[in-house]
Amino acid sequence: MSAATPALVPLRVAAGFVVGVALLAVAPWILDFTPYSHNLVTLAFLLISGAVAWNWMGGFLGQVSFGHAALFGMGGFVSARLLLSGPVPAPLAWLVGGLVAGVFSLGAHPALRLRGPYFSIATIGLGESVRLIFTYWEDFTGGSSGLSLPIDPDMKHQLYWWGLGLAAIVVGMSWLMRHSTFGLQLLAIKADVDAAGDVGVSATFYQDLVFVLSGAVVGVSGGLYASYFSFIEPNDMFGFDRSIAFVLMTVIGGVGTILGPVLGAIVFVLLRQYLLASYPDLYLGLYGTLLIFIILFEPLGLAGLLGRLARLARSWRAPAAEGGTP
Amino acid sequence: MTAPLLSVRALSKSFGGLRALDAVDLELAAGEILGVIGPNGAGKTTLFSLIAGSLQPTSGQVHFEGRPVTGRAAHRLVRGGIVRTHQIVRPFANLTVLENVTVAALHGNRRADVPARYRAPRVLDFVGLADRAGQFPGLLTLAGRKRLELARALATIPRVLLLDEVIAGVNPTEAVALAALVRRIRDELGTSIIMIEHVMPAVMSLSDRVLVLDHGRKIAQGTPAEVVRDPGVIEAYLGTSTEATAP
Amino acid sequence: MERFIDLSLSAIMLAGLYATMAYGLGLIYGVLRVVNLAHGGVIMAGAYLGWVLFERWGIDPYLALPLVIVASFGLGILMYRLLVRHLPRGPAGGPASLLLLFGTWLVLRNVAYLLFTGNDQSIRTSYSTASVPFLGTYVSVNRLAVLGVAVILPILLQLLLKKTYTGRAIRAVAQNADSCTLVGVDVERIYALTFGIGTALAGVAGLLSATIFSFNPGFGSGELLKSFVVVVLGGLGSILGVGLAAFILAVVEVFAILVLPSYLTSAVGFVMLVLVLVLRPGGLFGHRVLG
Amino acid sequence: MRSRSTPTPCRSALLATLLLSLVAAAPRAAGAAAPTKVSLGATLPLTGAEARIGGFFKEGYELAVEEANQKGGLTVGGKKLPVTLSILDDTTTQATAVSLADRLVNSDGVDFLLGTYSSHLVEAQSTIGEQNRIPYVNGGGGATKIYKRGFKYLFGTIAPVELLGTTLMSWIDVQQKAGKLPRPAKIALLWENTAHGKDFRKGVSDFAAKSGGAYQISVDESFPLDGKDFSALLGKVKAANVDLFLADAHLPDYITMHRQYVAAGLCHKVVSYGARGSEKGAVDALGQENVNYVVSGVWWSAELGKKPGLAKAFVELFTSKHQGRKPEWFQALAYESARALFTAIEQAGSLDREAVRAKLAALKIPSMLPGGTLEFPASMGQQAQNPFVLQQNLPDRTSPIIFPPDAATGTGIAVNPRCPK
Amino acid sequence: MSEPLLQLDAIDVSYGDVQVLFGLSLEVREGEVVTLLGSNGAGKTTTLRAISGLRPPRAGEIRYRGRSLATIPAAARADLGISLVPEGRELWPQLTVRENLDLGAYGARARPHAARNLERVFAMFPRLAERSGQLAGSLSGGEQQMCAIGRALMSEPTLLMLDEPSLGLSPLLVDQVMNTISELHAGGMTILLVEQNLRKALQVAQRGTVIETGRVRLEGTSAELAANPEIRAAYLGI
Repeated sequence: MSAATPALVPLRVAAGFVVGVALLAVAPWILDFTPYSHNLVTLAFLLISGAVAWNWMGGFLGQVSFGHAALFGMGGFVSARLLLSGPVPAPLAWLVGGLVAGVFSLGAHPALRLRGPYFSIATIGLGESVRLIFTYWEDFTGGSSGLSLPIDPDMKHQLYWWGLGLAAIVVGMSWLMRHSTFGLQLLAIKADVDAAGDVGVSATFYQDLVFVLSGAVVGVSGGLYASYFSFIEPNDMFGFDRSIAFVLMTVIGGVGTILGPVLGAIVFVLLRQYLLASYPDLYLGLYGTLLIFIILFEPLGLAGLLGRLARLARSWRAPAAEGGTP
Repeated sequence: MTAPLLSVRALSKSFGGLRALDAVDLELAAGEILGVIGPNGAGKTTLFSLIAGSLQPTSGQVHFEGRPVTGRAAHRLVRGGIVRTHQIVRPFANLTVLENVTVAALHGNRRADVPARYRAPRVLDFVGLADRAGQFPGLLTLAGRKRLELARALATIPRVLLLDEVIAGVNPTEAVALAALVRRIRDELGTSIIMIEHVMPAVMSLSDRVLVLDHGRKIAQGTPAEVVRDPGVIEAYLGTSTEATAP
Repeated sequence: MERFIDLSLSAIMLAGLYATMAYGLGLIYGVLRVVNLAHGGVIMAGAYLGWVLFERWGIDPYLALPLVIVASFGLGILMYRLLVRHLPRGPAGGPASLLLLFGTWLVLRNVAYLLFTGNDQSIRTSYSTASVPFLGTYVSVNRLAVLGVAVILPILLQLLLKKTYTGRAIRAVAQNADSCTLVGVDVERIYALTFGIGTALAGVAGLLSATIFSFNPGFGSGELLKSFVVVVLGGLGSILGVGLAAFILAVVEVFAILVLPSYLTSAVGFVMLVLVLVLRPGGLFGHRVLG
Repeated sequence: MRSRSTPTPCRSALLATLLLSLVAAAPRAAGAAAPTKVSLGATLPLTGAEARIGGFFKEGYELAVEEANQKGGLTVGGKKLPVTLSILDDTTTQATAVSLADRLVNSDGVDFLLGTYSSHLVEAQSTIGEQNRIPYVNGGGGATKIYKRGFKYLFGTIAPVELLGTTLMSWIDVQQKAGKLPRPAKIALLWENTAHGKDFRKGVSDFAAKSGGAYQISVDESFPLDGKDFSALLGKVKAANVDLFLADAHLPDYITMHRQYVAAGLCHKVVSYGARGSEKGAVDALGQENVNYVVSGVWWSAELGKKPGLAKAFVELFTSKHQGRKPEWFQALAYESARALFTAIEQAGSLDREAVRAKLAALKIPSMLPGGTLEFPASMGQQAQNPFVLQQNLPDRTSPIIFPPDAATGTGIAVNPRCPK
Repeated sequence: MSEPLLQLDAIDVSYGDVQVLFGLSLEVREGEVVTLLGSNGAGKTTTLRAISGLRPPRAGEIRYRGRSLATIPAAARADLGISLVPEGRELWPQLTVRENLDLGAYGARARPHAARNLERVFAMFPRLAERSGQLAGSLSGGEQQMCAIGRALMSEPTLLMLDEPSLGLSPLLVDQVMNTISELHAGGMTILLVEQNLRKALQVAQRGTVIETGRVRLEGTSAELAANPEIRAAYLGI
């Protein structure tokens, strides 16, 4: 991120972003959330952070990871251990969890030279070995019986704003990444590693950097998640299903877009909850069908769909309506 | 001539048993255009890949500004000032034209500290793509994409530019324009150029010297006029005429 | 010594099981370059089909093999024609194909829940627990039969691939599809056929698994993960490599119990997967495309 | 500058707000108007790994509710109120179990929660009860760890798995003292790596440690859930040449492992798979001859219904509803959990959560569970401590209770007669 | 004069948005050897791919024995007797030589005659017979070229198209390949040859067409073309 350039963040965007976050921050009072809605939205925030961070790797860099649960679990267990060890402020514990997960993710460095499905398969292997080892590692993770944190209803309530804050920071980072020269280089690596090298982009450096960033954010969200549920267990935290969830959220929302993972995570939480409660017999199938349709008909996911609708609406409106987007 | 900017000594590369490049020497002076020609499969692109660091040589050395750079990684060579283009243009399809150039402008010659965002539009202007800045490369014509490839290379502020068939494949009008652009790069930016080219009129008119490869070996070197008179070259290009091959 | 014989026999039996699970995944990857994430779902479907045939009509699972092969072959053709064919080819299609087939798996699982509920089922034949004495120990008859199938399948497959025009066309398509078109091979048809055969192999694996394990609609993820390991070790797309890799994985897992707690022996496979990918991306036996 | 229409965060935030406000539109929990019914909620693993048992628990819960409603409902403050129960599928995943319980409490407005099945789900889900101060009665979370967190709203009708290990060892001890088993006896202890398995292991190994050398644990290994191959592990058992084979596994692993056990020609003087052994599914999958003499320890058995009493009534009620199928401990614990909650509600005379919680904490009612009384002792974290009963499968297809003596309906056979010599 | 065997009528061919052929027309009559000349990127390979169906034209028509090929998929064209030896041979490297050849006879028309044709190919290239069990990928460049030609011959072609068969071969082998082409021609086969070795090509062909950036620049008999200084200019840039 070398260049200080004119108006990296246009005022309109910044203002809109701040207003949006502020609206969400006061939403629980304005909309009179039930505790259930409050909790569900909190969960959505946590997953938004994870999905957006996954997207930095999978979407911006093109390294599709099927092993992010390892980082999520790492963050969760490190912060849970810290919280259990004594009077550590929760935010500090989450942060440390994130840092450890970030460093931990460098363990996948050797896999970075693999491309396409090979990388994905390697991450599956990494994720599964981490799961088995941590489930066995009783002293750290409590083994298969997991770790319980003290129940603190206030904490769960406050997590709404912590989660919102994290999501806001992460989405903001995503925007900055995508619109800065940093993001350009990531996309260049995604498009063609060799050609990127030919113009001087050092792929491994950026891949490692994004891996660490992504791992750290996913780790922090794992820490928040641990506080949210008050009970975590390695088979669940490190599980393959969780790794797949990161991929699903992003793909449903739109890989490589800024808005996509956000929408994907919201849909993932809400739609799943809705289907589970309303169509318990069919939810798997409906979910699978949705996935199939998105892959076949809208590769950019919901974000792509919205973009299409927006273009359609714009073409209907008078052409004078709006200039180019910033 | 003073000490060469780039010198290549006995550079060889084997793939399995096949000797793709066999002890090739070359020197490039500052501000020179060196044409590299030869039939398909002569080893021209391999030569480029070895100089630009995309491939590791089996033996031989490359010196740049008097220092050895043999086998250095491509992205480090770019920062030193050696950059290549590809025969098959490889724009980053997911980036706009301007973004493609900006990425390249971030790197390259360390001595150039003009901010990338500032430099990229100027480079686009130089290659004549200023009006396409916001488009995706997929919408450009082949000639447009070749210009983009050039712009990307130029954005790194190279001292040595390796051009792999930038002119081939476009229509004659565009070819003339591209050739003119290559000349301007040398004349106005002072960049030294090695170009592989099949479009003979272009090579012959642009090059100060021409190097001819065949089957991985250097078979001739000299001014364009010398080279086209060389019987070995004629044979390599047009085939042997000595005896009939009737059944 | 006796312990060594015990462990070796266990490894061989386990290798047979792993190999049957992995052939289909390997074949489809080798030819279409698609990682069939629905593999686990088809294994589950094969298990249920075998169970229905056995419970309803009393057809012995080994006699049911042809039926299961035909049915899952059909399922594979259907999946190819309806879904896989529309995927973008090449590396860009990677994550898309993974998720598309994962979606298919979810649908298959749902269908199984609707048809069979979540109860655990299993196939018990008269020989389920029978065993024969061998070198001072006992070998399960059923596992021996599975091993037999695991050995016969690649031989049949290899015969198909080597001796018939269609089989050669399958291998040729894997190596260079355009050249196939030039000699008159309908590449799309070959792709569909290959996907069908790969799916049929998964169905067989499911049927055989059903004679060993109890299963429910969620069955198949463990099988899928093991198959991954085997196929990667074997070099993504070599049938004999898959067989050998299954053997190596089984040996490593089984003998790991001498030095590791039992729980961690299956982690060894995944660690091997990562190491092989990083150190020898072509698999243990070099990269070959259905050679 | 950019011609693309990447949605900006400005729009994205607004959109997200919009989407999230849809959630907020969810109906609020009903107010404090006079109650017209008692509404209960539960999630159960109806799909996923524990789907089979989830289905059994559902039968138990539903039977209890039906029975209560047939009597006109629960008498609350002098009025008969009908009972409703909404059961959601938690897909055997923790996050879903938690958020669906949250939904039941905070969106659907249920008055009380019944628990889900399996320790890890209960441990995760019970936090919702605690956070919302709503009584949570479960029969599916047996790990002692769950009850050591000092939760006030959590009640378990399921005795600790540790006790299963202890009970099993007590019977073995009786046999050893009678000279039927060697002293010291060598044990192979295999346990699934879950909270359940760990407790079982603790029960057995604590007993062995206190036995003064009467028992020696020669193999002590865990294995992953849904393991694919146990041959190497069984090989280790074989090499160790043990007398007693004590394992703890869930049903699919029991079937896989025992098939391999039989095929490998193994045989031990005592064979047990913890709670597994007498269920019909296992007998079907393994064959009667192969499960003979397997000793299992369960929280409840239909055998208890052979003597007149509450158990008998329950067995009759259940069999008449389910075409002659006999209940197993799953349905019994589910039923008892619901019944305990009903009793507490009637005793409290209101739907007030605190009042019901207090009544549950003080509850002491006659029960069909072994021991005859159900209570939630505070000293044990409100986990019932009813003893286990041991059953043994016999060649005549019965599985009489062989231990403890006061509940026994048959006598145990200590040295497995199937083994040669 | 009889109807030409192959007729290209003003075809346009594009790769995505890049148009490579612009209204190209060409004729090949039965029993002829025609060579297609031009510098790299002129569109020679694309022309052959259009005829074989791998890259169908966007406009214009290709007729074979007077029938339009527009509706005939690429895979069915081998059965009509159209066969291409692609540039760079494009063998199946991990199939044996024998398997490569056998697959050449995949089409329904050629399959019954596979044994006879195999004998002919082996007679023509004894080297292949020696190496029949070896993987095609392990052959030398010249042997690979023989194998590729052999594979094409296995389909009993009426029209054989060869794309730069001398590419990467030593002069000796180039002569051998050219001899083979002459032999095939003597046996009555119609041949369309793309070759960068201009003199060799004009020696074996009766007629030639020079194309430049997707358009025909020159046409004539081999003798006419060989004498035309314009060709030398086009190739050497003087």
